[in-house]
Amino acid sequence: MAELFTLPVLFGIIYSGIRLATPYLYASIGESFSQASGVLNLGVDGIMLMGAYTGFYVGMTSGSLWLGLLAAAITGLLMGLLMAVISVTLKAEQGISGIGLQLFGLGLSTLLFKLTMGGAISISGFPPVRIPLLGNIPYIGEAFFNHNLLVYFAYLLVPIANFVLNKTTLGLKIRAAGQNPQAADTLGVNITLIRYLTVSMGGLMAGIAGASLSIALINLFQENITSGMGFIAVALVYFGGWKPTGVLLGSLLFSFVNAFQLWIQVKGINIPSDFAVMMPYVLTIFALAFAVKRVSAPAALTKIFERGEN
Amino acid sequence: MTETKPSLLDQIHLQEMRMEGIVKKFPGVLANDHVDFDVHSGEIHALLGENGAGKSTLMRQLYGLYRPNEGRIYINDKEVSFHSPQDAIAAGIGMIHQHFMLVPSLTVVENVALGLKSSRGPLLDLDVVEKRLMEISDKYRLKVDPRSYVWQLAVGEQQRVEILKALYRGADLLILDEPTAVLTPQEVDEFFGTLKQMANDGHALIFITHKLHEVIAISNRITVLRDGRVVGTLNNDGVTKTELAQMMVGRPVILQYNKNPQKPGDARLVVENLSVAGDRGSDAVKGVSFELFSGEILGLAGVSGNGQRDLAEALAGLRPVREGKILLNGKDVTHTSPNHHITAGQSYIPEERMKEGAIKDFSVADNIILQDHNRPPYSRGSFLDFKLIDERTTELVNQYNVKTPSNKTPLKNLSGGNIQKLILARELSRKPAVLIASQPTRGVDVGASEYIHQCLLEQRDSGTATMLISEDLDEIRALSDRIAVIYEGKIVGIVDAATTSVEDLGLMMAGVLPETLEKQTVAPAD
Amino acid sequence: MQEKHNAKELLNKTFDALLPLLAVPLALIIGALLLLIFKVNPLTAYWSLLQGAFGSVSGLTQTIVKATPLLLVGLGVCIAFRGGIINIGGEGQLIVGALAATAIAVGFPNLPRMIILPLTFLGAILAGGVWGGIPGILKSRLGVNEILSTVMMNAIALQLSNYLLRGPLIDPAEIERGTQIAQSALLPKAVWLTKLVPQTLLHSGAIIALVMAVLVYIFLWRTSIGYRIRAVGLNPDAAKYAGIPVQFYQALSLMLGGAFAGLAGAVEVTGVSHRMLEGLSAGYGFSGIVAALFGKLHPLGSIPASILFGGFLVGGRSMQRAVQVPSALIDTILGLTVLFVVSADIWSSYRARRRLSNG
Amino acid sequence: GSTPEQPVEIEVTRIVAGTPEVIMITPTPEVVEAKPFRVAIVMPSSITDAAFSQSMYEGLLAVQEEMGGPEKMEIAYSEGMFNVPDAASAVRDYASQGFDLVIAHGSQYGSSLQQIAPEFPETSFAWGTSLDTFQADGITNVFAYQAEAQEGGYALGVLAAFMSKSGIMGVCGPVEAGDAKLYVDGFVTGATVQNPNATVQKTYTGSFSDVALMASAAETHIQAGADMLTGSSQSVVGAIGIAKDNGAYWFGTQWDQTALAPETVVASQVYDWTGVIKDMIASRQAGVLGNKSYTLTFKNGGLVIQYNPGIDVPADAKAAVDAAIAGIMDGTIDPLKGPVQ
Ligand SMILES: Nc1ncnc2c1ncn2[C@@H]1O[C@H](COP(=O)(O)OP(=O)(O)OP(=O)(O)O)[C@@H](O)[C@H]1O
Ligand SMILES: Nc1ncnc2c1ncn2[C@@H]1O[C@H](COP(=O)(O)OP(=O)(O)OP(=O)(O)O)[C@@H](O)[C@H]1O
Ligand SMILES: [Mg+2]
Ligand SMILES: [Mg+2]
Repeated sequence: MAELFTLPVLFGIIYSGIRLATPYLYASIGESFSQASGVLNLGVDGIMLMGAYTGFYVGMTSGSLWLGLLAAAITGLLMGLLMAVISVTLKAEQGISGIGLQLFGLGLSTLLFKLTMGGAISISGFPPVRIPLLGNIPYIGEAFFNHNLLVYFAYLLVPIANFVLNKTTLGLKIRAAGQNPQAADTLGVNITLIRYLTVSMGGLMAGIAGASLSIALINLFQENITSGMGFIAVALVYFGGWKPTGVLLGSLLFSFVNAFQLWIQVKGINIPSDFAVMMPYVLTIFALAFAVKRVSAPAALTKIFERGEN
Repeated sequence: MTETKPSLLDQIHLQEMRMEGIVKKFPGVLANDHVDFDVHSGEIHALLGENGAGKSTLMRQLYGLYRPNEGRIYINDKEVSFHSPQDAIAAGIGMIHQHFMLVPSLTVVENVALGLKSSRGPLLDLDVVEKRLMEISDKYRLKVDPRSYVWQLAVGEQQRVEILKALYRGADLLILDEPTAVLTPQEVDEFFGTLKQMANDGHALIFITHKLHEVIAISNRITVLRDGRVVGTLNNDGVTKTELAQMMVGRPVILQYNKNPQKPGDARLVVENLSVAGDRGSDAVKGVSFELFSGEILGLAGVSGNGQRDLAEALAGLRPVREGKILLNGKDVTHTSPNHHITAGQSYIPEERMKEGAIKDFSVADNIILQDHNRPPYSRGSFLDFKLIDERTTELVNQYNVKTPSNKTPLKNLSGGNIQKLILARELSRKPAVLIASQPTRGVDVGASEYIHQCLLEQRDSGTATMLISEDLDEIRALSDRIAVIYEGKIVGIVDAATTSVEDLGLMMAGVLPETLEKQTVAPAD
Repeated sequence: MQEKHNAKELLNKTFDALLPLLAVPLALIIGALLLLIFKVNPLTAYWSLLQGAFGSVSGLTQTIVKATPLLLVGLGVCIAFRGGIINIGGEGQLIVGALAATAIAVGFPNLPRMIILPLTFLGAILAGGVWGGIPGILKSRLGVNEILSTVMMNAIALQLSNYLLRGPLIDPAEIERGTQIAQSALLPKAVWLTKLVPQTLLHSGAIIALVMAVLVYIFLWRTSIGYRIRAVGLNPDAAKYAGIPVQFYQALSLMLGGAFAGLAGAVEVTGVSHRMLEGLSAGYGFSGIVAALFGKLHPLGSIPASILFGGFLVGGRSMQRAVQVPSALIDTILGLTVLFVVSADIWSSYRARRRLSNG
Repeated sequence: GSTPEQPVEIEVTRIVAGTPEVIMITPTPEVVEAKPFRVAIVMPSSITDAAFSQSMYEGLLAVQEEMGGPEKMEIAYSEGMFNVPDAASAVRDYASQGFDLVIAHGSQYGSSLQQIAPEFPETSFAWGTSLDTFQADGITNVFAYQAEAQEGGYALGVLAAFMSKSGIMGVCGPVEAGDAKLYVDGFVTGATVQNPNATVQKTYTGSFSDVALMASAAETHIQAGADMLTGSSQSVVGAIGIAKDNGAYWFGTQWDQTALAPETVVASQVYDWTGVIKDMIASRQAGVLGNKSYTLTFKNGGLVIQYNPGIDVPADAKAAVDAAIAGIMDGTIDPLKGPVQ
């Protein structure tokens, strides 16, 4: 056990945890906007897969990772828009639309993968960028300041999202749309527009989350590359209490524990690997139950908005 | 689009609004049947009608919340068509809704700022909004704490926020759907001052209320709706309450009650030194003690937000008691669940009954058995007896004159007043030993109010111990045997209803102790 | 007159219920374009889908076999949703149910059927109930949102299953042979569910599921407990006011949801695979939600919805075999179908509203 | 893949006989009838998984080409059959459609096959990885096959230890069972025999498909000092990407993974099922419907170490590997225990 409490291990966990949290951050922050406005999008996983595929394929064929990222973002946006049409305009039950979207994204990304690539190929993704000076601090530099751009962006997103949600008129409209859309509607807030905006932006971020896997972290595409990460991302939104900082906390906790359990295995500590793999899931529940201040969900979450009904 | 007007004295653009031949259908209901209605700048036009007559529906069409099935709306003689409130707001229309349109998780300022154009472009300018809000709030004496969350506010305070929201936006035409239902008489007086000032400034006002004296006090013209049709529009010169009531209901309405002499019995509810934490953390009820006897109505008077709601909720077992004791029918129910209170013979008509007192997606019949679904005779061996439930529902619906297409209709399709009546029917028919009735006639039309009052008196005569919580002093005085006045969570005093003047009650509601009032007006508290 | 009116209403209601199904062809048309990309004649493909799902005794029985766990999970979803709880933990609850059934059945190989069979099922129901009950209690006691906890509990159940199937529950024969396949021993014949049609997979689990659907219907709409669950789901404030212990019923509805998924697990091991295997849950936890929601969260509505969905799964597989397209194409079409069907819902509610306001 | 041109030696293990016998088979089975030989395969992951499923599917394709294309041999496949009952119904379906040979390509399918095979006595079935043809139940139409994954594991372990500068190697496994476990155990043995001071770290992700976690596992290994990585299952693609980014080397198994990362994959143990497939076809045509089991080994050419031509492997390292392979072939090395004293 003692071999786990060394500086290299500690900073190793931090380094891996920071990377591992990246896709969750993109997806969960996007999803928290969508949920804050009242739409539960369970299809994040499917959107991530489509983002991962298009990001990779466009990045690979064009030779430009930025173009790949753009393609992933657009794909995500379109998938988000599809979710918005279905759940906002066509007023479909949100839970089931999300599951449909997930199936669709899983199927289509695999299909396109087989059609265009046949099998997995790896590319060189976004390279690590060492931040001057800070990056040279022993241990700390490696763990915190030697990541690729998409990782930095993910963390930059937290204060930005926080700002948008709390300091802008748009943020106020979003929160109102999720809490009492009828009231916001009577003040001239266009609920439909707001929800379209958040759900498609959520989609866009999920698309980027997928791309962060395929062109920045793992640098290849394989069918079902997310393996259910999108569902965890949705869960982390609940952990974070619909606040970007909360989501950050949840993503980091989940990822750090995941990194930690891998070290337990690497160091040959004698517990069944299955229990090690279980750890992040168990601890996330525990943390929410006993350590984190819980917030109740937006009152109108999953509810269909009908004008005038209250 | 929703530009803030710098002052109420700004130029008025909307000179006249006219609705012609408005028809609105809902499933099974013709809510508006070829309604003509108009209002012009500088006028207060009252809209009157029984519950479910179609007033709110008509106004919602004017505000772009519903589209009419037929008919036209003209503004300054130009036909308009509103697809959303945004369009209506743009045309200079504002509306204070009958159901609060507030976001509970946001602060008062945030609620006001919502949907407004900010002076800082995309960024919020809450400090600017707050400053201006405080100006308006001072000017019209509508006191609120701008930084509190709306969920922390009492109903009356929430209503003030609604009014402030509309004033802030300075609409040319302001629709007020029962704005006074939750205001105290003093607040109403001040509020009327505001309305008159607005009318003088050239605003057009549409005013909906069930209180006939208010209609007579404030309006220039009165339109009466019945069953979706206009019964008539008259000028407010010399009309009497009785005439109006008759127009609305289609029959004469008694506006006075004959109260039988009281036959007090045993103490049904004993409250000792009760303290209850409020939503804001500190104690909302502070060491309250009183007794409630069989066969009496004890009125609880007070300005909204002085702990009435917290006290009522604690008595019903819905809010944890911090200190003290509640004895119900001799049983200590202090720290027990609502079910214990119900089983011990208590009925509770909550203030926010639309939210708490009924399940809108359940049918009328399902709502009748809300507390008693697991007790005989409605359920036997945990199976529900539908035939009996249906019979019982029909009986109550007829007895209390609830307008509903059928017993199976979802409650949400009934008009608010009818929902109220149904809840009252349920609570009263449970033959409670103790009844806590919070604002039982708020939002109810005169006919129904009259009926509800009679029911309360009948219950009293048959021995029920009733606590009547109301901000309507007339109602309190008309029905109560004794009146307790609550101020800042404490009972200022308990006085005799018959011998205490409105003025003294008003003073007590402001925290003046009965001992310091002039001797001859104070009745001995028992 | 009244009767005629009722008949018309029934006709209308049936039409409304079937209206979303008109969306299926639309989804299939888009699927057809995908098929054309793979140079496959869509008509051949869809014919094999239909044929595979409903066109033969073996297809039809397989469809019902698939529909069985979907319906059982879906019933649990119905109860939980009615109680205001979104249960996406069906996958994990089904797995622990199957594990418990396996452990009990393998643990007592010599007990008579009359004893061991109910015991096996009871164990599975209890295990599933616990797996649903934990998030339930976490929600009611500690306010932990059920979406988070059920997603996490799915992953935990999966790892638990991995552990048990490689360790305590592994088939001793696997160790002996050294093959170490992660599967349990074959269950004693005493717990095998009866085959309904010889030479097919159809087993009596289908009857259990049907009976359960009726029981859940009665439970939710005819009993006071069902009333309470629905009241809590629709308006917790009013339920609390009515003296209903809201938190208890929230936890209960999630626990019952879990119990049904656990039962589905038991039915899978005793009716289909006769042993616990990796991958047994096969996504039923999620497809069950789809089935329940297709069925309008109504236990009886879930019956045709499960059969439809089960048919899609079975037919999709046989279409894949018949025209040799990647299985992902089937997932795509299935996803599209779900999306189209939910989107079409608006038309039936629109029709209903129009009818009401005209009549 | 590698399709040996010479006759392939296939080790056929008859459970009854107890001792393996070696038979010679001709490369191309004679196809007498005009109608094609029909093979169906049901597999847990996909035909492009760069691992177990792909190895068998490509083997089929190679044999098909050798036999003269789709007119001579028809191949049907069902992929993504992680759920065993689904796989069982696919197997049943193929059998009832009259396929000659139905391959259930996953050890988890065994018990289903045991039930299905007797129902279709005219059809040949095959499954793996296992050696059990259910002969004990009187079943005669089932072939079984397995790969001695530990052999290649040992050889690659030797190579990795030879090339490692840090002496630390990382293994990324899905779950601790079956084929994956055998491979890992062989790798550990080979590495520690080559370098007694070597450390081999192991991680398991608990999933065959969790690519991202597999990537993190690889990352952790590298942080812990590993410069040589290996692993098995379709999810290792994630680990390969990480190895590439960090300049570590990768050793593949089940399928030639060079194409995934040409500058990273040093060598792969490739399962070459063509010999097995051809013998099953030939046996069937000779009237033997099953009851034979096959093992892929170095000796019979079923296992091949495929080097990445793009990476310079020192000659002495290659020599060490060759020595290890030779030792395994002549029995002087037990891939799970090391050199036999
Ligand atoms: N959204 C709706 N759906 C169905 N029916 C409705 C709806 N809104 C109102 N109604 C019905 O239309 C009729 C008129 O309702 P409306 O709310 O306009 O009455 P009102 O005059 O405002 O009554 P109150 O005095 O109770 O507020 C009622 O019978 C009501 O049941
Ligand atoms: N939250 C509340 N607390 C106290 N009283 C309320 C509340 N909501 C509504 N009421 C009162 O109940 C009365 C009846 O409701 P109302 O007439 O609004 O229903 P309605 O207008 O028919 O409904 P709808 O607006 O759906 O047509 C209202 O006058 C209002 O004063
Ligand atoms: Mg109204
Ligand atoms: Mg109304």
